Amino acid sequence: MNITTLVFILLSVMSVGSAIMMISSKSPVHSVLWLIVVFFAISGHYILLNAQFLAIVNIIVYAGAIMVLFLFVVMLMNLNAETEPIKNYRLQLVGIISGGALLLVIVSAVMKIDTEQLVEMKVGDAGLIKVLGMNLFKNYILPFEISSVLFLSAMIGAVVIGKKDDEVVNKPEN
Amino acid sequence: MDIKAYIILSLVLFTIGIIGVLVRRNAIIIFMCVELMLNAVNLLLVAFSKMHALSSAVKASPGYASDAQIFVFFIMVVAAAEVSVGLAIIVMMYRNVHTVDVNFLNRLKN
Amino acid sequence: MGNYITFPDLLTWLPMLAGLFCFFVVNQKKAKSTAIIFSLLIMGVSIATLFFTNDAKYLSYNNVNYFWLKYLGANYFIGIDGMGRMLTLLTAIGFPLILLSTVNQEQQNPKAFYGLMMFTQAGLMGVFMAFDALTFYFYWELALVPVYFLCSKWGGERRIQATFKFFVYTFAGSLLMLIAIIYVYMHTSSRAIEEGVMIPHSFSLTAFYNAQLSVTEQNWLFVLFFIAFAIKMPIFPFHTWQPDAYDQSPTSVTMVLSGLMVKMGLFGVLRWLIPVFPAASVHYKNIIIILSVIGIVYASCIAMMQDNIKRLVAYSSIAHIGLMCAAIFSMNVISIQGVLLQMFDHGINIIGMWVVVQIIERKTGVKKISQLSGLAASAPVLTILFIIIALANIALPLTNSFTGELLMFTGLFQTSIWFAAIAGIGIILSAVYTLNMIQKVFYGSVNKITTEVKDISLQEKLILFFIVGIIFFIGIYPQPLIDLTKESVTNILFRLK
Amino acid sequence: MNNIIKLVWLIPVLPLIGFLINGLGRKALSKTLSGYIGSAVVLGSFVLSFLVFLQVKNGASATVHFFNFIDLSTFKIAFDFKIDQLSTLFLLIITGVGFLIHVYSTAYMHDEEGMNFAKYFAYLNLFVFSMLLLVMGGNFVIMFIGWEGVGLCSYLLIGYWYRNTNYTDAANKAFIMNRIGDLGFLLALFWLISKLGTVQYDDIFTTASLAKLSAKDITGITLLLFVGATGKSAQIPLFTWLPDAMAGPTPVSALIHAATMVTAGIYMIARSNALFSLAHQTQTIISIVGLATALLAASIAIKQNDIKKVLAYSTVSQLGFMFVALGTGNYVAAVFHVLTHAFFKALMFLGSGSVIHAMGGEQDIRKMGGLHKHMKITSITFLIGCLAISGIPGFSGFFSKDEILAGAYGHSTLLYSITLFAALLTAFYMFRLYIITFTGKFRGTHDQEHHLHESPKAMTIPLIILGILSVIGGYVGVPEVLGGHHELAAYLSPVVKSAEHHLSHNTEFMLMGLSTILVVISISFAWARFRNYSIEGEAKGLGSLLENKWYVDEIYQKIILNPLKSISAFFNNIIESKLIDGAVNGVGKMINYGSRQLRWLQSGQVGGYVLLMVIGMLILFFIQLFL
Amino acid sequence: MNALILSAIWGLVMMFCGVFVKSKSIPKYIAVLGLSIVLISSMIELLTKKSFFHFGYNNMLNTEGFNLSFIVIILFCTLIYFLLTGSEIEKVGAHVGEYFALIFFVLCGISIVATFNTLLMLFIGIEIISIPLYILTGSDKRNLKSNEAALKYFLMGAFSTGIMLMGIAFIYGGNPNASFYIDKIEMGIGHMPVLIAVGLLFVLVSMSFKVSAAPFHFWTPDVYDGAPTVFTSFMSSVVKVAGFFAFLRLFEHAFGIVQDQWQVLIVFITVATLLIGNVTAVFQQSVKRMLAYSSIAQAGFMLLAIFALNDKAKEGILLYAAAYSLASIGLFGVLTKMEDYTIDGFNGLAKEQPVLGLAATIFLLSLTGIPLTAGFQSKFFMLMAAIQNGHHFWIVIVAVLFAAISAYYYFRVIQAIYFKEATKTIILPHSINIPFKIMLIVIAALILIIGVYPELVIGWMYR
Repeated sequence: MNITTLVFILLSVMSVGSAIMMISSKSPVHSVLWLIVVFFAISGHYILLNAQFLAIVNIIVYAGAIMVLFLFVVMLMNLNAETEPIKNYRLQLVGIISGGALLLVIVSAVMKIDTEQLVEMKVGDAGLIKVLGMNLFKNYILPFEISSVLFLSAMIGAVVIGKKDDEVVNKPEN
Repeated sequence: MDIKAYIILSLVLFTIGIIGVLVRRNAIIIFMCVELMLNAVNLLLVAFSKMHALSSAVKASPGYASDAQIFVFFIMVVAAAEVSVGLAIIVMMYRNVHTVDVNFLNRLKN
Repeated sequence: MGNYITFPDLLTWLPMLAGLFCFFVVNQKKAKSTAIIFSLLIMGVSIATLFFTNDAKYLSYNNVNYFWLKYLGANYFIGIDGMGRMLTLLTAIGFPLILLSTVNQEQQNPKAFYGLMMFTQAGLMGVFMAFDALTFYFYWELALVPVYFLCSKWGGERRIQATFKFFVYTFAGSLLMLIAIIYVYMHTSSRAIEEGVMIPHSFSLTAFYNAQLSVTEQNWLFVLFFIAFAIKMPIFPFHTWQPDAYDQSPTSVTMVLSGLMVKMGLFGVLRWLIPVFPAASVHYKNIIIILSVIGIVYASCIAMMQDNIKRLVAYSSIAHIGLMCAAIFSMNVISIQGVLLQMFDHGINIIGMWVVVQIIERKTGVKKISQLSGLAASAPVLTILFIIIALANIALPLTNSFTGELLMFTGLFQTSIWFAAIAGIGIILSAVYTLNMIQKVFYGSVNKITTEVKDISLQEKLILFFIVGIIFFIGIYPQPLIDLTKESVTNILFRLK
Repeated sequence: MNNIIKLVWLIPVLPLIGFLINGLGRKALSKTLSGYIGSAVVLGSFVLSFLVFLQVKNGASATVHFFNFIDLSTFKIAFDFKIDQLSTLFLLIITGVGFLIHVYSTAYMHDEEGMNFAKYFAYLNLFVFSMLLLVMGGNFVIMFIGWEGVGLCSYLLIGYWYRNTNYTDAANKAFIMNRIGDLGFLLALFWLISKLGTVQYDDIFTTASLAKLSAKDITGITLLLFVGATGKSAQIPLFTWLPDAMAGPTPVSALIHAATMVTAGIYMIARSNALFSLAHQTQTIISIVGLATALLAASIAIKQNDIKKVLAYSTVSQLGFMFVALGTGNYVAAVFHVLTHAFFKALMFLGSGSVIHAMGGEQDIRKMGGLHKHMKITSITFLIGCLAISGIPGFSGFFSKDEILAGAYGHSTLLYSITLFAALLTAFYMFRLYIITFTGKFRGTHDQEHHLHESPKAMTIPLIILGILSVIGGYVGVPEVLGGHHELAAYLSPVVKSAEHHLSHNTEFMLMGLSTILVVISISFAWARFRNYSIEGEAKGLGSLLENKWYVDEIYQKIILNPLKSISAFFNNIIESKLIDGAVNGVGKMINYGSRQLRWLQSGQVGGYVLLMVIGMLILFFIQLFL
Repeated sequence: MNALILSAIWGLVMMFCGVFVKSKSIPKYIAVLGLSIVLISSMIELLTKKSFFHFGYNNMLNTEGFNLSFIVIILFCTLIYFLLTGSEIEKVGAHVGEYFALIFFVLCGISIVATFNTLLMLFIGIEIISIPLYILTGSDKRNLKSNEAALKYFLMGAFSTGIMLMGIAFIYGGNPNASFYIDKIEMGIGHMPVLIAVGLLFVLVSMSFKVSAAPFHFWTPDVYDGAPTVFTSFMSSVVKVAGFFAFLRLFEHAFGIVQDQWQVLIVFITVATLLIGNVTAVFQQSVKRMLAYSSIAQAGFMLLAIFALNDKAKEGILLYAAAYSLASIGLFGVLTKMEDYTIDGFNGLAKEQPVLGLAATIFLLSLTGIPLTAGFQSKFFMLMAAIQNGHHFWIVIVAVLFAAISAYYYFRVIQAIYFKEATKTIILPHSINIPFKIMLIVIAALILIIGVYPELVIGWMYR
């Protein structure tokens, strides 16, 4: 077992473990924190795969921006373990079983591949910022520009939905 | 590394996300689970891109191998946009009913 | 094709125009007379077509054919051959009769009523003239939808459910037919429509005749087509929509349904089903004849049990249609000729029956046989005319149905003596229920309900005399009708070889 | 010749015209006028028929073609008249007897109000028209047109007094029973068409085309034709309508239910003799059925008390005799008996009509008696009828009946003896009727007695004429053994080929003698039994069985009508509403039910939705990856 | 290209309009103007095959006639939608300009998914469609139903996005060309590679979700019911059809050659969709909810196009786009005028408002698929496509039998409109303005015209 494999296993255990913790912890704040751990682990994977740019972006965007936003909302709403709605046990079990079954089905199908395809670890220029930048601004200029529309609409959404203008009326049933 | 390891890893993460969606009732947590699913995808995409980087056909032009990573980049972009809208919706709901339980609002059924 | 207006054009567009006229142009009071005038005009046109029967010479007057959906190879193709000529004539005669006989009934919102009636006529005309499967299907449904509205709006108290059953039933059937049409279409051969432009498939009748279908394909396509037609006719056991619909519809619509619309099913079998699937027709013929024959006896038995005069006529109609269906599937010259004759005759007779039923219902306000008695004393003319029509309905010699039934039975006999014999029980049973009904309604002494009844008015007399006149004319001299349709029979049977 | 033949279309058309005038103008016409018109047209037909008869009696015959009724290039039905000896003979009977009865009716129906009176004559004329079509038709289809036509007229006339439900019941029964027979006829017709492709007599009754038929075909066709005949001619099992048909006015009974319509079956079989002669099994069946009918009806007639019912059963019985003759191949005898029977039975019916007229509508013989004093002409003519039907030598019935008996003897002794027995019964019940009605004391009310009178001339003259005919009618067929030439046989020979019976003259004499003696004994017995008739109590045993007509109607009710009704009820209540409609509505209900159940999937909870989605995914993955 | 860029630009214009224009009714006219421009420019592009904008987009979009004609149809239907119910949008809330802007962004997204050539563009397009829709669904902030619908829609939509991305990842992984271009996916010989198969399944599931095919349809009734009616109209018509177009485009170009390997899945989904949509719709009492279920049922029919994947299917989807959108828009337009959304609420409508009654009837007839309406033609082409495909013939029979069932619930409304008497407790719309009526008549006329002459629609794709 070389060091790469060891790191891989370590990161994997970390990400899976904290993911499980994320969905199982009672307090939403803990969940957010565990999720941040997952993201860090995944960033670790990226580094292992020599995708430096993504590793950084992942931490900045996800762990930094998005999760902070989450945390912020959770705090704002003052959610904690006591206010957390709990599903009944049986439904949880059904959920876990069906999710597990899905995993089982897909994994057992994927495992049928005979050929062993390797992943380039630690080396390679595909994930380097230069290559990515060239590619992004040469070939992917259109989606890059178009995603501005996405942000525009998200912005409008925040305005339309977030702006408080009327009090709630419980409209009669139609 | 064998690609299968990455596939399994991201599938496991993905499934944990799905299970999370299934077992939790807190809208924020569910949303976080979705984010987890997206991250699993990201990881898989990067792994695949590095796998393809090894194949002879792709080696000639490194741009191809980085396509997947650009895709991941776009996923993050979209996720960011989605989060802003999603949290706005959740906040709106919280403002109206003071809970984030997805089962609380249950007027629309049958 | 020239640029002049042809007969098929007139026969479809005139009623459509009349419908639009009734809907949008005239006022409520004039709608009725507009519809009647138009229907008489159409009758005139239809009679005129009888003088242009030489297709070689008058082909261009009798056909309309132009591209409709070019990419599909669907043409708007309507034309009149012998069979179509006869049935359009029946439709054209039927409608003025129906409208005139119900002229005294006040409809609410007559504009819509007569507009829809005229649309129905257009649909019927189109069905009888279509030479292109898609055109056929279009008109087939066009005839259905107005009837749905007519029944649901102006019918009896349970009209909505009854009509709805009728609608869904027929609609499902015709969708199945649509599938079969498409399937056959996919197996037609390509043809060139103009220089260098090939159309992969075609909906035209001839293309359908030449479609490349294996025997198994034919067999199940046949079933799909047949269900649509069987529901429309209707034959046992697809008939349950019918008594309800006849009972609940306004009488004039019932007349259209029973006198003209059921002919669509029979016509479909003759024009589309048998010629397109000759092998399957032979394959299924016995099953269908058995069904029909069972239906004859079955419907007759039920007719005997009916106390509602409208339901009685409805079930008697099922029995008659069963016989026609059985005769069609005997598939010989005599039987099919008989069916063609009978299609016309049955149309006239059943309209006559309804005219009388409608008069009785209007004059007495009841339709229960058990509540009526002794009408012969208070309305002798009505009685006599009705007896003639009823006897024509049970095929007494020298009335129109006799020749038709004689030929049908002759043809049926050639398939098997047993079919003819069991179907023949229907002849006896038809006498039983018809005579019972006559006895109970017209004979006996008058009761409270019937004592005030006045005999029919001059106008009603004229209508009924006209019907009786047709009954006797065709009964004594059916040859003109036979000559008209002879060629169609030959064409149908030619496909079977 | 040709001139007359060209005019034959007038023979049926004249009554048709009469029908139309009377029918359409029934409001405008006075009673006298419509009576005159009705009778005159029939007279006209009679005259024409007679002229035709003069032509054809020398052996000429013709088929007159008018137009093609149905013409499919492969198959034709022509509208033809066949003018030959057989049809002409029937023409004479129909128009002749028919005319007399029309005349009689003018008086008999005088009490009817104007419109109904005209209606009556219209129907009567229509009947004559139909009957003429029946006998003149040049093919089976035209015959069938007449065949159903007479059934219709019979229906209309039986139900003439439509207010009475019993009468209209009888009318329905008559029509329906006839229709059952008609179905047999039709099936035979179809069989012929499918085998020979034609319905024309001239084409069918040739050796060449008959040879095309297999033995099975012939048996089948003849049997079915015979079924048709049993309907029209009231044989077992379709005879019960005839007695009920007496609900109609009496002249109608005379014309339709005695003289003409009911003989249509005999006419048809005689017409098809070429076919029937080839079918020996059928012939046996015919004679057995005929014989059984003759016996059964005769036995019932013994205990009937309604004057017309007795005559009706006697008619059935006499028709049975005719079928025995047909069954033994003795077609001429059958036709001969039709002729004589037409005379004497019409006579007796009209006589009974006269009696009823006098009694003010009373038909029960128990309430009559001693009428001879009051109405001599009626009584005497009725007696002539009785003598004729009983087969007293010298009267017409003797010759015809004797011929039938001789034929039966030639066939088998057993057949002969039973037939003879039936003949004896005939004599017995006829004289019972006569004696109870016309002799003894009057048993009715005083009022009735006061009104008793002889009928008007219009009624008695036909009686007298028919009486004369009942006597002399038989002389057209005096057998050789009595020194005659049997002119009828000779006359019919071009059409009808009877089986030859080679009975020696001695045997024939012996048979005649035997039957005569027995008949006389039988009559005497009746005289002894009913001379001092008084109303009897309830009959018991066989008597009650006979009085109730062997319970045939009740049996039919039990074994045919009731099951039919139950089946219909079953169809209507169970199969139609529960099964078929139930299935159709069931589909609707099922969808509705499914709709209500499926709604629960839509729980409104995101977790539930996602769970279902995941399960859906699971299924899809499983299908795709492992199946 | 024209549509994509111009609608994005006009979305921006509308956004500013929302900021600077205070009047509530003006944005509608600006939107109609803008949409007309977009429509005309797209038509010009379709006819001349030249775009106004030239820059290298690396072949990520495919502006062939078929795709453009679809865009034109969509834009046209949206224009009709604006004209008919533009004034209803004003009533939803305060942010009129923003609503229009969001709709323009959706159109931008639709023009992406109609022309995408790479999975990336598909993904981005779908997101550009979805995100504004989440917002529009929740735009009636005061209404808890709207809140609930938005939340459900958002959570499930995000979930399905995740699934779709997983699918894309697998497809990428299984593709030796290492490309996201849909026509550069290698299927190998014989069975397709397992990775691609798994990816295909994920993508199939998420596309089924987008087009609300069973068993991934659960969001549809709730969201359509909860969203403001005027936006439901847009979502259930134009957007839904666009989803199908993307579905068809993806599966035709990416997986068309191995259709025999996944067709049975489509059969499964189609039958389930038809069953659930039609059967559940039967029991609905609210017309709005019934229409939601009926949209699932119609989706079942549209799935036949994916099932068939041939020329007729393409023609059919165009026809369906036009026919279904027009009828839905019209019907929802009528619905916005109703006080009471239950079926009984329609009682006696024909007497009170004959034009509304007649138009609604025509729309319902079209949805049922009665001949001479556009709805028939679209169903007809779908059936034709499915039969031409030649496999699993029985699915066609199932489809038409369910179509017959659909008559049941559509006709219940017709029955209410025409054959039932209005009860006093139900308030029928009183004053309907003339332009609205005219628009209804125009839509009805269009439906009839397309019903008689469908080449009006499908003729575009052969230009």
